[in-house]
Amino acid sequence: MITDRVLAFLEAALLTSRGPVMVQGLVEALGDGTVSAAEVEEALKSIRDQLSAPGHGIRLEKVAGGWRYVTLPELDDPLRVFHGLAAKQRLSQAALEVLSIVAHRQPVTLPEVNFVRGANSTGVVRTLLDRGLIRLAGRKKVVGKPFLYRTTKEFLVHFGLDRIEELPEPEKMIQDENFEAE
Amino acid sequence: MITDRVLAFLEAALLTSRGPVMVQGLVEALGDGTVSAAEVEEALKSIRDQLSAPGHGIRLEKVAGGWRYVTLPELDDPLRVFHGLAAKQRLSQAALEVLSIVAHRQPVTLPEVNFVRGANSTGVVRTLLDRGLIRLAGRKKVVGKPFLYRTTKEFLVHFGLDRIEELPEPEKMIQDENFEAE
Amino acid sequence: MALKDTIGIGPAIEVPDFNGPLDLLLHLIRKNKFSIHDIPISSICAQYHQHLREMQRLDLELAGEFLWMASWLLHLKSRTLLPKASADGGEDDPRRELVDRLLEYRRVKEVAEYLYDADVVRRCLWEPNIGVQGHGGELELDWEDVDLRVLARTYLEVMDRFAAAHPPPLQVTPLRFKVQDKMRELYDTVHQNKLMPLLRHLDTRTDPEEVVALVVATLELVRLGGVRAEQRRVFAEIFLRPGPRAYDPAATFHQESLEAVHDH
Repeated sequence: MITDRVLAFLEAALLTSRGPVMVQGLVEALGDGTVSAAEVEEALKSIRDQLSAPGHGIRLEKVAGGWRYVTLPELDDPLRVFHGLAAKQRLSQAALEVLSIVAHRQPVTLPEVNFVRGANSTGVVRTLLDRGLIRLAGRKKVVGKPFLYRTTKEFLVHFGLDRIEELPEPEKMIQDENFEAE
Repeated sequence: MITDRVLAFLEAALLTSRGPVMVQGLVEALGDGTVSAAEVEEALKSIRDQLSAPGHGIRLEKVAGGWRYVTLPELDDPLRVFHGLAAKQRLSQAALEVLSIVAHRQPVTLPEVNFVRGANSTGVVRTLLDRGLIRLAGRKKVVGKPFLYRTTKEFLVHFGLDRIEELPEPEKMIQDENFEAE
Repeated sequence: MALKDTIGIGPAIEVPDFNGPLDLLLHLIRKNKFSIHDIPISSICAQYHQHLREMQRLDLELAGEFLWMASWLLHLKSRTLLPKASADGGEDDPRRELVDRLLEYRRVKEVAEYLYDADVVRRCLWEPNIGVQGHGGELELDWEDVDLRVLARTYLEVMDRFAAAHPPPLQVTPLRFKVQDKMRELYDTVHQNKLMPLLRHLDTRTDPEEVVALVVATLELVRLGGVRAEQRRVFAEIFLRPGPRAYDPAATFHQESLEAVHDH
């Protein structure tokens, strides 16, 4: 029987899933044996119908044998803007990697960063420059005279350091015994 | 003005976000200048109220200065079965004590935490750092330059606080000076 | 608060798992319904020590801070037993600091209890995970919460990944001196000069690898009859002279001699 509890669970399961959700998995998770696959399917259809009313930004679609929430295509533009804005308070894994390399090996060139990461970091370096976390610090006297990068004062402020020399050895930060000694 | 399009966008933006969403970002993404922060806030509250009806498995909450969708706590069991995940580990009494101290006295050093608790807290502090509930916040300008600790945004999110000031003052929680019999 | 298993023959008192000496003291004060502002030090001191003995009997791990507190309590007890040093009422109560610390710790426990209740419910909440279509959904960190430790861990992860992608090269150094070349060189020199002092020649060589190649080349040439070696006494100079047979590098070179150098 389709109860409020079943509907609530379906909504929660869809929300917390990446990719299509199989009906069989939902039936098994509900587990009490009182809900059949046909009933779950029926409940999903009723959720789908509800979401088709105006004022909803998502719909429920059946793909590849499963069900999933998708956002409306006409919301793509504002969503892209929104997630772009939100990303400004966040740091991607790539940006964090570049920042950690510049911090611990400065001064360092882009080719060196690329070599250590094994990936092109041009875009990420630009982002970090824009955010004022790294800065240009002259050129390296090697072929091509690549730019050298260092961390900024803003970097120090964020991490609560007075001088870059205060940056602890990475190993010390992770190991138990040294950490305790601090 | 709150239109269906605004409501649809809010729903889509919240569903595709991880962590609390700031009202300001939502207003900017809508971008046409027709919607104010107050209106967005109002719209969010109406979505929250709608979700409080039975048959819904998610709710909208205000936490750490933003809004986010979360599932209902009573759905934890079937969701864990569905996703095949073990229950999240409970925080130990010692961990909760350290969190209380850091939350009220931040920024605070490990020796200070140890003194208030009257017990060594090194291991606990590490665990809390690993769980992202506290973070390093520079070093104290005293002999030995010990690290300072603060609670994180994740701390607010985990404990359902909008701001750190929402954490109850212990003095208000203690009614009488002496202990009641248990 | 979880009670530790009380093993053995029924212990006199229950020994809960305390989070330090202040926790234990608060427990004793609460149990006795004492006022925290007027703690009867003698009684508390006695009970505290009794607990420590019990914990030791049960082989519970007894952290140093418990023993430190025990001695502090004894100290306080002795001070309260002394007659007041001065007559004026402004004399500090020796228990003052203990009371302050207990009050502060009690506040901590109150907040911890609030957090405990929140944790029970809140760790059952799940976040949306549907992500944005056509978006990688890369994990991003809140900049505010990126601290030195996150930075250090990221750096070590990058370096680990780098080390895994760039394993140290095998130490294969090419042979710089070929036995075959040295054989021809020696053969030619010996046949040109009719006599060649081998040890003196080896002394002029600075590279041990070349010395090895020369020695092996000599042995090989002697075996093949290309040169003859003479030594009058042990440790004396070894003279090389032309041998009975001509040396044909293409036909006579043996693979084994090369391998001998390899093994060296």
